[in-house]
Amino acid sequence: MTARLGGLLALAASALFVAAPAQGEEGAPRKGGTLTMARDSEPLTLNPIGAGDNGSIFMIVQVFDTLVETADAPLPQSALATGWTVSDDAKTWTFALREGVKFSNGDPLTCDDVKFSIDRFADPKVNTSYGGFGAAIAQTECAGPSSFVVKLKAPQGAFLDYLSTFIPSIVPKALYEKMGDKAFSEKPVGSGPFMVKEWVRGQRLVLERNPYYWKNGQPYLDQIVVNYVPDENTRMLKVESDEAQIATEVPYAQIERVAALDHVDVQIENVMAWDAVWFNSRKAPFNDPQVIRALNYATPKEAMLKTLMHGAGDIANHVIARVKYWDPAVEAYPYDLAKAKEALAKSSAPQGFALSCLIVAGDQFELQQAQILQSEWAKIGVTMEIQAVDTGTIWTRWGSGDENCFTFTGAGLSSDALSDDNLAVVFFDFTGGIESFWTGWNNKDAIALVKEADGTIDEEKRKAAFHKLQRLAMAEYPAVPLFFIKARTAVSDKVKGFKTLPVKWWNLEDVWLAP
Amino acid sequence: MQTASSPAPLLAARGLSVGLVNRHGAFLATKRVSLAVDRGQSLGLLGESGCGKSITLRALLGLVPHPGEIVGGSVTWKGRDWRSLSKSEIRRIRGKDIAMIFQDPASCLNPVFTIGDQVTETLRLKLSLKAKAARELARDLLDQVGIPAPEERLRLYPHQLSGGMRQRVMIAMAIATEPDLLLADEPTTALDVTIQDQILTLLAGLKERNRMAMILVSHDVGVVAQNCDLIAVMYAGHIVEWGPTYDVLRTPRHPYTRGLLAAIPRLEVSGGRRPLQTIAGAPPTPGELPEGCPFRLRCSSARAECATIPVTLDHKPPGHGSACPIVT
Amino acid sequence: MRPFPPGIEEDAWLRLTKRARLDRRWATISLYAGIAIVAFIAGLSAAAPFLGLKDPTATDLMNALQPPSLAFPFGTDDLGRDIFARVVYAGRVDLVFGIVVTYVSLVIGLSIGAISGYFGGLIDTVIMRIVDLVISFPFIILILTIAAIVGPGLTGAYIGVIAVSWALYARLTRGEMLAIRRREFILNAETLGYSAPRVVFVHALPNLLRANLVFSMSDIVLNILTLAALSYLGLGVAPPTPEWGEMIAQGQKNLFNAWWISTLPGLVIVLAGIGFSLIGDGLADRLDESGR
Amino acid sequence: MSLIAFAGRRLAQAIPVLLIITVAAFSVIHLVPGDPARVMLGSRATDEAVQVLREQLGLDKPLVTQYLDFLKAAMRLDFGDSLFQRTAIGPIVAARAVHSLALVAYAVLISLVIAVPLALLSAIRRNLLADHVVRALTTLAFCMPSFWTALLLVLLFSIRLKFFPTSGLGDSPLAYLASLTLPAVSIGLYLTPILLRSLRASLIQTLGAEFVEAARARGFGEARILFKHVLRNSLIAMLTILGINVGFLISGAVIVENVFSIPGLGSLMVAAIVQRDYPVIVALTLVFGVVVVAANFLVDLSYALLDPRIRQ
Repeated sequence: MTARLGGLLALAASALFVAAPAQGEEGAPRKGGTLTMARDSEPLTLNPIGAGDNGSIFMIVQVFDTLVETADAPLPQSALATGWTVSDDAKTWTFALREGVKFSNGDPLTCDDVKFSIDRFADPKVNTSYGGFGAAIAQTECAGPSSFVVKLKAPQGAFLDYLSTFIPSIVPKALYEKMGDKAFSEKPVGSGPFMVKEWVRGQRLVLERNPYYWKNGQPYLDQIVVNYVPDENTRMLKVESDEAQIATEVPYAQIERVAALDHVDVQIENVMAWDAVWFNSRKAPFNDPQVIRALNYATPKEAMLKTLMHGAGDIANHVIARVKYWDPAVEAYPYDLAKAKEALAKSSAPQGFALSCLIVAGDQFELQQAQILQSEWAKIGVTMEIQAVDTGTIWTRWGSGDENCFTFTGAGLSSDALSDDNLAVVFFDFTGGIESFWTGWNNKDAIALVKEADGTIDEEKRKAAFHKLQRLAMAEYPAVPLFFIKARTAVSDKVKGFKTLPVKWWNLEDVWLAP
Repeated sequence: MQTASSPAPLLAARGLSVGLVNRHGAFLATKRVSLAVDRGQSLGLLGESGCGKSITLRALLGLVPHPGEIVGGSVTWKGRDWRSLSKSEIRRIRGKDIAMIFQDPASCLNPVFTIGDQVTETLRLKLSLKAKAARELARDLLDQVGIPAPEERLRLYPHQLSGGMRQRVMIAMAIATEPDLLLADEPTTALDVTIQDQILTLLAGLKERNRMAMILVSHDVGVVAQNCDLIAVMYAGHIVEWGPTYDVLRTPRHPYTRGLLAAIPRLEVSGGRRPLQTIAGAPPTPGELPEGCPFRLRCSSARAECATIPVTLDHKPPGHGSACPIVT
Repeated sequence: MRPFPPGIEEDAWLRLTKRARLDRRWATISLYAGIAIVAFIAGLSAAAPFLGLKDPTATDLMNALQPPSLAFPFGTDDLGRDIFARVVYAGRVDLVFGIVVTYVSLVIGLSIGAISGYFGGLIDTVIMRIVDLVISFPFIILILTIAAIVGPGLTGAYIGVIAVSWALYARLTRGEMLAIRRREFILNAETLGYSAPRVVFVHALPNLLRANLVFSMSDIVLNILTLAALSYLGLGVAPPTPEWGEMIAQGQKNLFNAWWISTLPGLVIVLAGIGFSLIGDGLADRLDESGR
Repeated sequence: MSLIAFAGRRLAQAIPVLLIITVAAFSVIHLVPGDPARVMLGSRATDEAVQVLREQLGLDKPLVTQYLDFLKAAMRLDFGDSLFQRTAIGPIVAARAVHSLALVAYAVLISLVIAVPLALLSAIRRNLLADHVVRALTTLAFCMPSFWTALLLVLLFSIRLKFFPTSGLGDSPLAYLASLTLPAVSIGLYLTPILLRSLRASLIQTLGAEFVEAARARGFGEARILFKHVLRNSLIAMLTILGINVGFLISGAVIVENVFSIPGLGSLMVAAIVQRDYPVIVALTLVFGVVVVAANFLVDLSYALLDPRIRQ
């Protein structure tokens, strides 16, 4: 869903989400031109394996292709693989590779390259950041020049979703082995729509058209200059002054102002990011679902959404992001102090309690949010101390299991895959590695549901399992879900075909510039 | 007080009153001071520190430190009033016709320039000399004032010279332009006794050779006695006694002068440099400029009328004036 | 007033006395204006609980982002808190921080610097290298470390800033000490056989104090600004305690749609800054003259 | 003593200071809880994955070994790889150091151009209206939050007047200079009052010196006295203040760097600290130490040039 904001200023916040066709309304795409973007983050590496930050990921996907790609659809779409078949036991996947695809240096893309890349993806020693994504792969082979076979240890429900992420991007084997990890990370070669022309760390990444790109006539743009502009005010001024045509992460407070500019719109789109407050259920009273419920009822999400986020978000009815199997029918906790007090009275801490909550230092949004919670929760006798610590410390402290409460930058938590599995393992599976996101929530039913969904490729079964999991989490999980975050991007009128995907990145090969 | 026979003395001050500002407000540092010197003549201004003698000297050059100013009387140079001169004329006279040397040669030389730079700067500006000629003259001048190895000294910085040498440099700069008048503010006070003599002898020699007039400010009776034709004794901003050196020293008329002279042997015995007495009370403020004799509070001969008599110099013996009508 | 004595030009004298009065008055005006400004802010802050102000920490989302009005003289922030009340309460944190940090640093730095300058030699070399070290060590690492050890909040800021700013006083004092080391009154005191601590802390102290006191006035401002910078990085006071720097940082994202959130607290810092530097100027004039 | 010997002695004194700084930075940053591997992997990874990464990064070795490895490599000007940027630190820091130094040099230049004439005006018109106006305005500039000043400058000169780009760095020398102008002014506005105050104070002191009176008595013009004799004597105090501030300006430029998207050392330092990028932190500490030592050395050198007494 895309909302264009120009001229809609006078309307209420809900009107921001009036759907409008995102592309095609301006006639046929035009080729040529340079697009300048102002981004909030910069790449640290351009190597698909080893990247873990949005700054890197969103650029990597412009340079590389994957077997299946994520688009504005619930299911991965064919890309380097034109099609695939899966065996009845759901353990053998055979991909038909697209023929005639070349890397941006002109070398042909072969099944060897595919096997090399997928094997790296499957090796937890190599793929440290996202080891879980490829862990199900037992073996790969090239059954022919254009037939690639993957054998799994066990059926994996999210297999295709994981293949559509940036991690199993197809890299040229020979070149990669020649250049080595480090050099390839600096000057990578892929088969994606763009190739790296220049990378000045701390300043900009310049991408130019890959002349060998397989999608017919695409990409439209000759060149993309991606400037790193960390300051949000400056980023907005960049589009305002037309030094850039796209600026990411419009600050909430400026949505109305930027949208009111003549030549700029603010696109507000759903992505798989969310915000919540987490509690440590190993510690009393957070082991008591009544306490969590009380806090949920005592949180004025509606008002927070309006004042802090200027309406650009949705109240969360799930403790993780709104991903593929999200059930809209589950009810979010309403703001109801009476119910909150009632729940607290029934709980193990009827008189209220004190807690201290970790937040990221220097993040004004989180600070404001925490202060609202502080002042609201005080109304039911919960006194909260806010501890702002830097990002370097916050994971270690939260991971130690000694803290009460934790909240992380809203934009910082998002799903990299199109289905719920990854988030479900991290947040609900106590045995999954980090003890349910270090909340210590050890719920047998939840673990069983995660495993059940993961072990099948039957869409209906998966859906049913995740729906159950959502209801269970909303009732029992030690967290106060707050909002589903939306992407807010300032886009110049000249830019056509731009769209933020649910995974938060963009298929820039679809973008063109109007004269 | 100045001799009527010289119609236009080289430099004359008439009724000069200088106002200064300190943290308590404005006050008069000198009060109706009149004095004059002629070509070749030397005048000694004698008095305790703080009596206004140094400020008188500066006022003569128009150098009253801001925010002070001359609030009464006039200074004339060769018959022309300072006030009628333009700024550039004044600048031309300063350093060329009238030169000045100061008490502390260490702080009168700019620490960051070499001796050569500073001497030649004066020469180039005041005598319009080219760099090379200035350099040569500078060397000659240092030689003249008795600085050995002048060529090397020119390359040195002030802090690399001894006090005596620095004062010689100051003198060299002062006499470079063969001024008509040299103002010397305690030129030897900061120096060792042996150096003092050398400097004074040097000054006396130069004075003779160039027929230069000199006003020498000092608190040291001996220094003034040796070097000056005339003496003016200052007390609390007033000149209280004035006359030829010989007369004043032999037959002091004002009680203050008498006290001053009487104190010398005792000072030598005790070895200290303690002033006679301190002056009680604060300096006079505008509305209450004290009338009468300023010395009356410390004067053994003081009488009731001392509080009302104006401070004016008489000329009982011609050419030897005193401001005390009581003691004669 | 009695008539002017003969020989004095009335207008020249009047001009001079006027100038004298003005000169003195500027120093005095500067000092008292500075004291008045600081006292005003400090007084207001001290009396904050009795002024009938709104609760500075109470959020009121219905009244968020109100521009300055009669009800909210400085407007409200995006949590609907009254900025005026916050500014006044913040003074308690900022002024106390500025003053305490400055004078604790002054006492430490003055003692160490005086010792360094008085004894010279190895002690001096060692102390001055430590000072170099402290001055060149990246401040932010220090602050983060301290915050990690003592926990986030004001305590860390106090320790961190003092840990660094004593070094400037030490350097300043050492310079002054070297300058007076050979002066007569010190030599006299030594001749009379006074102990070194007595010479340093009794005889030299007044002279050392002068430069330090004048510098301390601008240092107070600097320390308040440092606290503001720490708040910007999220390492300042623990929320929701209001603090000027935290308010300014908070308003940054609202600069375009609610200028008052950071501008008005910013102006208060400017006002306090002007107040302290006026005191510094007046003090410099006074101490300077009495030393003359 | 010759200037070279003077320089040599200063450098010899600086080396232990620099060594101690790196040791201090290294040990201190390890006191702070936090783990780069965990920061890199964030919420996604299991503790085993974090452990694997720690081994890959060499973080499992004892601290002393890590430090000595760093030191050995640093001797060869090899600072190792950034844990985060996965590339050699040397070139990253060098590229940023160029921008930082250019920025601070430009800012110092701007401050001097503003501060020196204003300080002269202030000193000769001491306690008069001009003096008060100058001091009030600079105090104002000093206390204004820097992002605020910076944004104001951008709004006026970039958006309204379109003189300079809003942010980023230009490629050609002229464009580079243009893009550094507003950031340099932002820093300069902070630095100016500091320099102005110290220069004014020492000018007033020098103006009262006897050699100034002697120069007047010699009939020198006021302009010559002021610019030749007084200014040179007074610059020393200001240079000291400048020397103390240079290191602080470079690391403290982080807010201005952020607003203007300038990749300088300040923002790298903050990022490295937040990410616990230990090798970068230690390398930067060393660089800052060198910059501070070098700045103070330059100050001492200019003392020696300005004031012959120091050379003794």
